Amino acid sequence: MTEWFQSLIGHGLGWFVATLILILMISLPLMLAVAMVIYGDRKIWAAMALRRGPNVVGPFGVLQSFADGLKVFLQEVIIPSAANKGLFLIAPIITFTVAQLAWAVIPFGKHMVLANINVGLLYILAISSIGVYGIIIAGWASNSKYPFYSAMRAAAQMVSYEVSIGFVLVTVVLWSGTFNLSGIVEAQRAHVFGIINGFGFNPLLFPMAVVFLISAMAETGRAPFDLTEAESELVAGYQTEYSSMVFALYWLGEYANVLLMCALNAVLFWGGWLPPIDWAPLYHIPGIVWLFIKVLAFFFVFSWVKATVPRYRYDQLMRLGWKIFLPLSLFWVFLVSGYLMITRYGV
Amino acid sequence: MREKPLVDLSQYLPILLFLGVALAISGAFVVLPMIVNRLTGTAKPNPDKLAEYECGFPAFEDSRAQFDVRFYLVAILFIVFDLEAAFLYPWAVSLGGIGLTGWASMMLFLVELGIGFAYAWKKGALDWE
Amino acid sequence: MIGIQHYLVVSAILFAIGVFGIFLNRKNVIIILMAIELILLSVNLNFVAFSAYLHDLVGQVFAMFVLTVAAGEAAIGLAILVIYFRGRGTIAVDDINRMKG
Amino acid sequence: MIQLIAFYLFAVMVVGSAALTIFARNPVHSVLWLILAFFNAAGLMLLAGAEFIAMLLIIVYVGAVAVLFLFVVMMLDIDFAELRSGFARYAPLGVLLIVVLAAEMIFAVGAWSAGSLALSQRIAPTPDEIPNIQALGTLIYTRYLFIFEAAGLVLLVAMIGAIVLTHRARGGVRVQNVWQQNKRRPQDAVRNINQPVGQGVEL
Repeated sequence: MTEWFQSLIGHGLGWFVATLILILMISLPLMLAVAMVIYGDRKIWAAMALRRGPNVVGPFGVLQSFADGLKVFLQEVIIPSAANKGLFLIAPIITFTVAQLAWAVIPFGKHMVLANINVGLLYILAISSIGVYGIIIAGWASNSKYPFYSAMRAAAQMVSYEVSIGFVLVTVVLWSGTFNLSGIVEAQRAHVFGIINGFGFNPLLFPMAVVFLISAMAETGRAPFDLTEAESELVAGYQTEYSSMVFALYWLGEYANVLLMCALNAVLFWGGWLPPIDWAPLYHIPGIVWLFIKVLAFFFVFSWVKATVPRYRYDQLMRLGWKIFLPLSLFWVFLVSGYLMITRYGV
Repeated sequence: MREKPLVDLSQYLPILLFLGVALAISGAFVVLPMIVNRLTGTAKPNPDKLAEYECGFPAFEDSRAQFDVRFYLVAILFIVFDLEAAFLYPWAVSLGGIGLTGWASMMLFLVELGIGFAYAWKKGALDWE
Repeated sequence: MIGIQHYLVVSAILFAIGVFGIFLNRKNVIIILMAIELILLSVNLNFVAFSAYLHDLVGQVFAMFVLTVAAGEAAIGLAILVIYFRGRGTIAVDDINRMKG
Repeated sequence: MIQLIAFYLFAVMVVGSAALTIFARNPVHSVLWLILAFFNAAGLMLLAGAEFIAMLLIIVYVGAVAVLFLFVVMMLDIDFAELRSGFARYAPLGVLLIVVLAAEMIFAVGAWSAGSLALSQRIAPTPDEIPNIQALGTLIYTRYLFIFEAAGLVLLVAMIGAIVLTHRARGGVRVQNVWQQNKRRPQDAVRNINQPVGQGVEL
């Protein structure tokens, strides 16, 4: 596509237009996907509680999210008089920008990646570490008690689980030998018994896949780790003072992050755009379809957990992060690297 | 600085562009409703609406005057372990080239940090109630 | 084309701002710590610029170590600040010379 | 061309936000400007080709150190207006010092241009074919092994120091012992008795 545009309107401009279209091809479908996924979440949740869920707007209520979006869009933006106005509005912008930006390095298929950088995984870590600020700034700029407590809790929670996520990523990188996400996916081809694609099927890495999945839930603040918006204690968390579309941005950002974490689970442990089995006919189905199936499967797991598992207490949350996942993943780094030293590098 | 750049910077350019687009989209989501508010006349602020959330009465105390040192300790421990992970990243990709020495040196590093972790655990710095 | 001079000028300005910040906010330890971070940042920038200019990786290796030390310094500095504040209820540096014994 | 624009963008932003860091009235704004400065400095480093250091700068500084700063600034209830009282008094001295410093640095740059810094003095030439991060790895864990272990010790000291300084054991705290809870079985806690009619329960 880039070449076609370049032949049409010159080298630089052609590249610019083509890249812009690619970016919009990620960004806009992402928002659409988030809208649908919110609807899906509510439907799954309702089904597990033997309810109907949204079923009025459109067939089976599929347009519910759009109706909600239109509603919040027309609502009044309330900026509390005690708030720091500038920061109050910047915070949701940060959250949503960051939620989109991380998708730049996710490979949707072979060569289907916007920015094929060497340190893709580190880029995602860096971007997600900026995400904390959207929450801290929101809590502080609201200048209200509950958002502030909630933001501090959220920041401590995200930070705690980022530690174990970092170590889990090291075990993946040890095996793949690269930080490039496409490279990581390629390294999973025929990984187990020369036929199954995906690190997650490797018994040595499977525990880390589980740790990563649970940490991802904690990192995105999903149930059972949604202490930041534990209604009984903190009203609506750091979003308490927000209203209208500005509030909805946090929703969009949260679900975009959930989708990102699902995609990362798929890419890092379950073969990304590769089919589960390294068998030629399966490659006729485009890679992006495989990736979407995996992402949706993980999203179902997220919803399922949200519907069934009771909320953690804060001390339990911290204990899980610091006293179980951290030592476990650290020990696993030792284990995996030792195994590779013996088998692959022949010491 | 030199003819051939060290990394393929052209791969980073889309990210810069994406940053601009994402900022524009999120900014639009914040600014547009405010404009729409003005136009449709839904913006009717009044002092009670603009007050910060509290259970029906004015807030008693300054909302930012609470300090729990454990949050601070968590942040410090996070810095340390983040840096530890930062040292693990280049090690993980170069494990093939650095041999047993490199592996053993990292294990020593992990033991050093493990001592600190054990100390934190023993002191109860990781405990919450 | 960007040369090494460009980077040196930027990091020199950054360094100067950092030092100026220490002088300007002599009472406020938090800003002083931030100014120190700025100074270390300018050092890192220099390391990286020379590393790129000389096509030599050592600069980046040391930038990494500087990063480590800077993080440790911030952690301990803020720890001292916190306990000092708990004891006195202020963080004015002028009084810190009373912190004897 | 694009590189040049990007460089000037990042350079102006880094200098501007650094200046705002030290001039901002509200220390929370200071920290946020500092974060912006780090972010743009990472961009500069990326332009110089140090992609790993650039990412590390964001992960460590923006993701960890600045969070710590924000925690401290937000949670300590400090009277910042009082702390700014010496602002004007120290400014002249500061300006003087900066002028001297800047002059020195300009002289230094001049002297360096005249001197020689030969490419032959390189210690570890950057390899062309392997990625930046891998090349760094092979260097750190072999040649700079001792500094690496020393960095580990620095981190250890930072961790222990922070705990010693700030941690206070609280009295009267009841911590959940999950292991003990999970170990507990029904037969340890529950006793089935066949209660005869007309007698009280003996515990």
